[in-house]
Amino acid sequence: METPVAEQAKATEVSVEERHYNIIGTRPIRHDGADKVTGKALYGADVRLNGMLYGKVLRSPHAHARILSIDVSRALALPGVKAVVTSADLATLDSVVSRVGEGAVNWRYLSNNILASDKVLYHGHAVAAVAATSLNAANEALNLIDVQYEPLPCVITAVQAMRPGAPILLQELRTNELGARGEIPTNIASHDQNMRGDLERGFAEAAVIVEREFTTGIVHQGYIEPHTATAVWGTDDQITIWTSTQGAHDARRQVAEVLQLPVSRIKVIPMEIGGGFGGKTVIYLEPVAALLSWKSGNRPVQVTMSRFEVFAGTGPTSSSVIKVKMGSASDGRITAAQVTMAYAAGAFPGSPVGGAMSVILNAYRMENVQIDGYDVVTNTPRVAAYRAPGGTNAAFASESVIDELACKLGIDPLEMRRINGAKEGDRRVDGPLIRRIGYLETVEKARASAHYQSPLPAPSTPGLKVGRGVASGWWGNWPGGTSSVSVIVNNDGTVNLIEGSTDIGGSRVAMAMQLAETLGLQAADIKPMVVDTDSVGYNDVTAGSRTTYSTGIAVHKAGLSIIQQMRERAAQLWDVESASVDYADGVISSKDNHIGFKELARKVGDGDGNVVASISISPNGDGVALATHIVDVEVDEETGKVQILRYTAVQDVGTAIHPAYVEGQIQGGAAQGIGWALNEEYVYDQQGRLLNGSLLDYSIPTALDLPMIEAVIVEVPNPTHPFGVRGVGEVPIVPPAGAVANAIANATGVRMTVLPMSPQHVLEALWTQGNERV
Amino acid sequence: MANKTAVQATINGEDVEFLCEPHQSLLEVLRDVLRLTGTKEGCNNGNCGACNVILDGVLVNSCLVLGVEAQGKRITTIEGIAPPHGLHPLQQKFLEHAALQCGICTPGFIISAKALLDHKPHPSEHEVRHWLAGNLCRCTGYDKIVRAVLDAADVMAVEVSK
Amino acid sequence: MQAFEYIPATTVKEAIAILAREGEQARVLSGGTDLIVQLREGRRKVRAVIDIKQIPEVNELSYDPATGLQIGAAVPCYRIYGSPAIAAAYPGLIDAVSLIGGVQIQGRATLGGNLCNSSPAADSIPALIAHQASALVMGENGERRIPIEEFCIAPGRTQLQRGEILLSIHIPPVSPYSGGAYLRFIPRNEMDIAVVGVGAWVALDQSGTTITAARIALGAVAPTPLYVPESGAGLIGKLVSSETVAEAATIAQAAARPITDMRGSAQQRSHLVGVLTRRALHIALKRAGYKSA
Amino acid sequence: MASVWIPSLLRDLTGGIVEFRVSGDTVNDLLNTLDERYPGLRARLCDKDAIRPNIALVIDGLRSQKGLRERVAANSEVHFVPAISGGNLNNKSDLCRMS
Repeated sequence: METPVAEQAKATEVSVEERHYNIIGTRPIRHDGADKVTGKALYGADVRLNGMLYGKVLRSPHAHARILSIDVSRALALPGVKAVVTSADLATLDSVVSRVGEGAVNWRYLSNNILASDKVLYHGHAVAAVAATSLNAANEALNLIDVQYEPLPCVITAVQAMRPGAPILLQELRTNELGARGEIPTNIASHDQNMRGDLERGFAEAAVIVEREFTTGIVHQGYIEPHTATAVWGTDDQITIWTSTQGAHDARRQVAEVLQLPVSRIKVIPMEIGGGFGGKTVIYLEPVAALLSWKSGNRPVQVTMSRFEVFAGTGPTSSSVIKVKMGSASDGRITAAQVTMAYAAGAFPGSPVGGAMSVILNAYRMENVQIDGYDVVTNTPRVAAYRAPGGTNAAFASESVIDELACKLGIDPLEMRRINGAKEGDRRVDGPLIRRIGYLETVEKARASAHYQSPLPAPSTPGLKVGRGVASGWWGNWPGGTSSVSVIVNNDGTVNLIEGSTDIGGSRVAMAMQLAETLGLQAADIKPMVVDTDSVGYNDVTAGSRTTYSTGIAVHKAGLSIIQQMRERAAQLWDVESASVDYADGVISSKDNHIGFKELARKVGDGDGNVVASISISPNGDGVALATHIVDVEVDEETGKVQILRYTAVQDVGTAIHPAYVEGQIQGGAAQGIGWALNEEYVYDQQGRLLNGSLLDYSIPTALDLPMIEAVIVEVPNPTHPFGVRGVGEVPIVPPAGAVANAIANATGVRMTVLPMSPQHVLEALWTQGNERV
Repeated sequence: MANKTAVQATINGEDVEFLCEPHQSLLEVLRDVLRLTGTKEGCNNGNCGACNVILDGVLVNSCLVLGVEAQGKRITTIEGIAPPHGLHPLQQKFLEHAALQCGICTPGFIISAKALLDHKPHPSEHEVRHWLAGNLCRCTGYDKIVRAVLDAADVMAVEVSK
Repeated sequence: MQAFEYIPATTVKEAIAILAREGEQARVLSGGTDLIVQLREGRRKVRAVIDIKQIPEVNELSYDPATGLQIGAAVPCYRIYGSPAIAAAYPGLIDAVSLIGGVQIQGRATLGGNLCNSSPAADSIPALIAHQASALVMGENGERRIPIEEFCIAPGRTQLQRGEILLSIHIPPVSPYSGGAYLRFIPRNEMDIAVVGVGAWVALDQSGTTITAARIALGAVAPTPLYVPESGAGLIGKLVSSETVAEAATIAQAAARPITDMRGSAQQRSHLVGVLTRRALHIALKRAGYKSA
Repeated sequence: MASVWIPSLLRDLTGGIVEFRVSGDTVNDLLNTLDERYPGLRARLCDKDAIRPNIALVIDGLRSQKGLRERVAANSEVHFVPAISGGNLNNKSDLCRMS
């Protein structure tokens, strides 16, 4: 495509307003559903192969230590043990950074995260792995591996890591400021900045200024399925890996880099995946299982993490410290904003501070703004993506400050957001012009909602305090990457849709519906399937809210190709020009003839070949998603406990393909955000050991902790998608923490500046701020 | 290595006999010995409910039961609740309400919900939430799960009254 | 999990013989909700696990208004709250047994196990202490009865001697104008370990206005569940009022020796002891028949 | 001519100038032209022949995937903004050094 961008964009933009659909917007039962409710669906850990060995990983008991020696001889001598691997079995990789998925990966660091080389950098860092004939033998063997460590002082938070004289994790690390390299060893991996306008003038214009510092803890995605990988290193040196991943092709590429093999040597078979939320875009076990298979004489090896290993050994998301100073004129117009944010990346650089820098103020029109972001390494697990990475922390800070400004000015908090809310043609704080978004629509819909219009409920018990809060969230989805699909018309008139995008929450049905809509068929006529890396073109990870958007575009294009071929087949059948053949709602017609899709499908294939289409695309997309949430809370000021009484989440989803699964994304994101807001946090001791690595003590919300979550769908179609789709998965986790904080402030007069707003933290805030309540 | 014990149990209505080591949990036995992998492992210490099964009419975490304790017991797993050629009303309602996203917690939820409805056919929303509090779902926020269970209870009540 | 021998005992005598022989190397299995996790995580090492669920005596659950409640050591929680008569007589005990773990934990977990596991934060123990419960223990030399407040001696350690087994827990009959309550504080609404737990039990005179007896016990604020006799004693003979209740709460707070850990800070726990003692007493008083003005 | 916005951390190279009108058919052309006037600017944004992985290229509000090869229109606006993940910094080779 050699057309200029602007025209190209225009060419792909279709008018989707006021379109009426046959399939889109309905709620068919998902194709993979029956297997999932009957226990037949096979997830990663359900793989059972003949002669399969069990692998287990030895992990560091220290937060920071030099590895002096590793002696595996006693482990290898244990009956049943077939192989042991350490980082000595991995090639030393060059320190090269590549774009992987939505982020970037330094291959050496990825390799060192999979098996530590000279140092362990966090409690739980993988050091060695064994394969044995039973799980018990594998576990016993771990106890027989003798690792000598020299413990080193550790840093757990970004603030600790940035202090002068702090222990340095990576001796070679220098601060990078957009390509300029610092000179001294540091834990600050990078500094970036967005700046526009004149801060001084902006603050001078302000009638009210609020300045606060927020801190947030480390939280984990908390998917219910632990990481698992099963591998066979064949005697032909072809490697097959069964795993639960958000992107089979990405996993293949990462394994290939770590093992220094061509991708063609590796086949990744994606199993059903039990949640990911970004956390299963990174590999941990796959190369380990493959090496164990090789060293054990080509036996299949399955390695599955325990829940503790999931918490201690896989990427959660960043803790952070965020300073926000914001000024507003008396009419509510925000005149200036200054933000400084440091995100802890864990053991290796790569926190989502870049995402945070875009989230924190992009929903608002701001002329005078400066945002400084720091990526800081700490002795905690290397972070992985978590649903709108960096967004929840950032919005907690900015939405709290905007709420406080509104409070001080006596302006309704939704009105405050209406006054400042961004719309098409405004500029994002980081520069680019904003295209069609539905932010103000979410604010208006929230304001008109039954929830917002209703009075606060009375406390359930006298003495408890109730309050209402709102917050908004911006998330710049990743409507890009590459998606490839193949479509095959069967001669019974059904259509196979072959995808490579992981279906993590119902995307098979969303793809099938887009193809059915394109072809004028029913969703049940389409057979969607997610296949292995050898069987479909490259697909980027199911992440960044991209799949229904990007893979949807590929599906639509493949559908158009099928339509064209069906017209040609009909033209041959009727001996007319294909240009004179129409296709509408699954019926192919010319002036004198018409035939249904299924009937025509039955006639093709007799000596003419099948009707098939394969499409691969890398769209330059857009699809910013915005949401506004409302929450009512009840606060027990004697215990600090916060109960969620009512929750409404309004979101611009572009076009809802399958509204039930769109609602599900909104509800699930809100629930995760509420968990983050109220109780979730890694707790470390002084030595940097993770104390609460279990689902008992890392408290994710239960059914009893949440009310029904009302999902209100706003549809402002995205012009860059044929059906107007915007990514929906991530933005719903952005507003909840801010909304809950604002509700607590409304109930108690106390401003929470720490996440989680656990009973302990709320009590402490009530004690310390008790006198300054508003 | 400890000796294996022969255990006889009735699983999903079928008499089975299996060999297991004393330290193997019922969850391990179901998944690795009997290859009934519909019962899932989420935490292996009783905090997530993904491995829930019904043992002699009582809802339990199969990770907190030893395989050898199954001797003489009746066990119902997710593989055993649907009628031939069909789905249990809970399974049907989970599909209709889109009460699953990734689906890993779904077998545990359906088993817990079945135990609830066996015990209390007309639960309130609060009772459903209380009963399901030991089952963690990270995808749905529970909204559609609770609705599916309440709807299934209604449907089952109608079926019973017919 | 570590390898061990599984022994399904069928008589008390058999179980005692194994316990006497194996000492610390054997552990009794009833519900298994603590033991199996500890074995799996290597926090407890044993050679033998003695399943007592086949032993008839430890499965008995009987309630007689004249003699009280007897709970066999292997009776799971759900059977206790599943009995309408027991639920009506001992609502304070029901508070505790219906919030241990979730429903599926209650299908297996037993009060006997909760007691023998001797966790400082065990939910049932403060409730049992408040109800003046005792443990019936049998060894090679016969039976003995231990007040629950003396049963636990350290985290994970009890009064049980080598060769002794817990047979049952006994709670005295319900006296008129009495009531009990157990409250715990947790960050979520279910599935957490108590940050603080408070068991309270009170008896009133016939007028329902003056306290004649009271017992307060605390969880998660000392190495073992903590009976605070002085807190209850201070209430005796007093007219029910917010002030008297607050005084008892203050005394309980003074007795607590909380630590800071991942589940809460010492300061928070100390504060919560006051709040929960007051609230638990109010519920117990209401159940005892006190009608607030 | 397309308009190129200079990230704030590079404005020391351009004497504080934020926005340039530059002619060229591709992002590569634009950066080469700018680099002639402000040597070193291109190297701050690119690793040899690719935009650094931690930088998102946004043209007219759309995130570009082609990077330097992306074509620009006469009235296009070109921005370099922080990407979602800060990526990984490092180390010995200047070519790979980045954040």
